Amino acid sequence: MNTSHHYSRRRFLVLTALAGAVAAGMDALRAVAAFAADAAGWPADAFKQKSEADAAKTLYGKTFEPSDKVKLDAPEIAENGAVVPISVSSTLPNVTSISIMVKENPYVLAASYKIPEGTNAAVSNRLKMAKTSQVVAVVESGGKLYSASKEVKVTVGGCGG
Amino acid sequence: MRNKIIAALLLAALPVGAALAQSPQDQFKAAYEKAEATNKKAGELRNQWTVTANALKAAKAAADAGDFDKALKLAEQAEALAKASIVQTEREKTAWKDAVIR
Amino acid sequence: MFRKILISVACCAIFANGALAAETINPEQDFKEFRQFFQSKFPQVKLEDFVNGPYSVDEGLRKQWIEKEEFPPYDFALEKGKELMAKPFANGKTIADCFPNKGIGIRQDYPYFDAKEGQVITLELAVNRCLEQNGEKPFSYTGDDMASVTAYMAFTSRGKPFDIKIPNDPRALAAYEHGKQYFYQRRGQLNFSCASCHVQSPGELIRSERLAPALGILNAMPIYRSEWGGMGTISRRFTSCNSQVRGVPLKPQDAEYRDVEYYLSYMANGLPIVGPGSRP
Amino acid sequence: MASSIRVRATASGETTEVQALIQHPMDSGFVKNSKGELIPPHHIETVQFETGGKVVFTALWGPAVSKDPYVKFSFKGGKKGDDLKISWVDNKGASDSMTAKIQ
Repeated sequence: MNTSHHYSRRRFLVLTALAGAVAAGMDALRAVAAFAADAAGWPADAFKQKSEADAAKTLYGKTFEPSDKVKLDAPEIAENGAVVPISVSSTLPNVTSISIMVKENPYVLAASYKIPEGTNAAVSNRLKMAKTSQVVAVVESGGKLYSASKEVKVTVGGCGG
Repeated sequence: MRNKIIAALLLAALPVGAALAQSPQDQFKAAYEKAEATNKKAGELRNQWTVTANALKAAKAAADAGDFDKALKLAEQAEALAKASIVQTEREKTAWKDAVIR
Repeated sequence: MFRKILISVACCAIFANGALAAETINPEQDFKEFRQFFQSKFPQVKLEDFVNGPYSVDEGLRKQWIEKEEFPPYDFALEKGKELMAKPFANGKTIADCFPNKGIGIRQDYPYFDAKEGQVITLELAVNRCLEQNGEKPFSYTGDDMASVTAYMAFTSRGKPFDIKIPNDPRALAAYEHGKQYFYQRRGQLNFSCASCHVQSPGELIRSERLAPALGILNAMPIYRSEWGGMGTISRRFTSCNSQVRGVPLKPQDAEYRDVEYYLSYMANGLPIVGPGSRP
Repeated sequence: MASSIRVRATASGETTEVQALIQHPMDSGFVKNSKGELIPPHHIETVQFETGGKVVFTALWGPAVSKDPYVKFSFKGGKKGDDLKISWVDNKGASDSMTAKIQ
């Protein structure tokens, strides 16, 4: 329903960004194009996947393996599925991205964060969980994917009635 | 002996006969009005139950759909609920004291 | 024990019910017993921690709460409340003008018994009276504006202990007693009283929710509830509690609700205001 | 109108810690309204944090991020008084941005 609207808006953004960049020279082109890619770069397909493996493949083009260097902090029992505090951090080097997936949600990918150089590999956020589920944190480090998971019990669901 | 049996049969048939005299629609209407009045009384006592109103609404919907058997049952249910809420109110006029922390 | 003997003596000596009723309206005695009850039920909980409701009795919940408090979801309500309090009415006055100290740091004094009117005045009632007296439209008692204004008032009163006074006025005592009665009376199809959940079963789970102890339960109001996905006033809390036990709620700020607030707030005297709070 | 964004950015030593809270319904598309109709999805898709002309953090959010979303991260560098710009775009094309000072 709103897709056409937001896509056209995105295209407009990209176009203006490019137009501005051409005027401002090559350095600016790279910077502004990157910005435009970010704003338009919401990975719609990844957010539609129903399994962690598919979401990782769509988002990163590869698979992940468990690592004790990925730390996932989530409650044993969520006080309410509508607001589940979840933190992910990692001691792995060169972390470029952190994603959080909730296995039992209608779409597994909940959030993904881009970690540029100089930003620490740690993020906290609050997510919705439809029911008790495995939560999987995926960290991209040195071009490879590592994961940690934990079960969070949800007694009051976050999807309402 | 035989007379007695006949009398018993007659007696047993009586309520059925009385019910037959009333159309299902009238029966529903009477039950619904009774339920509404009882729930109103519960309201005056400031202790209505949400389920009573729900049952009344469902009864009306069933009647509107022409299902008077169902409507009657629901109206009777509503009255029972309204009555129970009144009983609760009366009981709690004093029963609450037993629950107080001491 | 001593008190039971007193009552039985009273029963035997005086037959009139009125005398017995007069004997039982004893807020100070209630206060002591109420506090003692919760402290012996939860010996591990510090007295001033009861105001944190379910978080005072559940370690797992507490951790999530501390995490939420890092940037609490009621933050937007505080900002909005502050704005609403300073926003001029058509006549140039503001909500702040209606209150002592411009409404800052006064939460702990509400509700109070108004001797002139002979009734309990809550903070929510006072806010709407202020609006109406100045020709403004009152807020919905269960809506966001009321929650925001009372949230800001509570926030500026944090740490101040509840200071609810019951004057030696038979009408004030009657209001207190009505509130207590309402609190303990079972209602709704589920046949629950406020006390069934918050006195008999705090710390236990009902419909998967950890119940808050009645002691200090209003100190954190208004609250952002995850279940509501938004803010709720005391009015919202009372009416929704009634609906949850399948009872038809009274009108918000009905005299009986104000009496309940009077009773519960008095029970929390001395415990700090911590509102606005966040709850599951 | 008050901003939809609340930010706390604190520099201590080498790192700056950033916490942000954004007012947004984050409708998942799976919840029904009181009439029993599905509320269409309405959620933030991207949030970007920039300081010193550099993007320091980008959030890509789906409908499973909680209402009035919260995020916390930290980065090396940044000092008291620096500007931190936060901007978000949602799936309906709405957006907001604000600039906060690092404390």
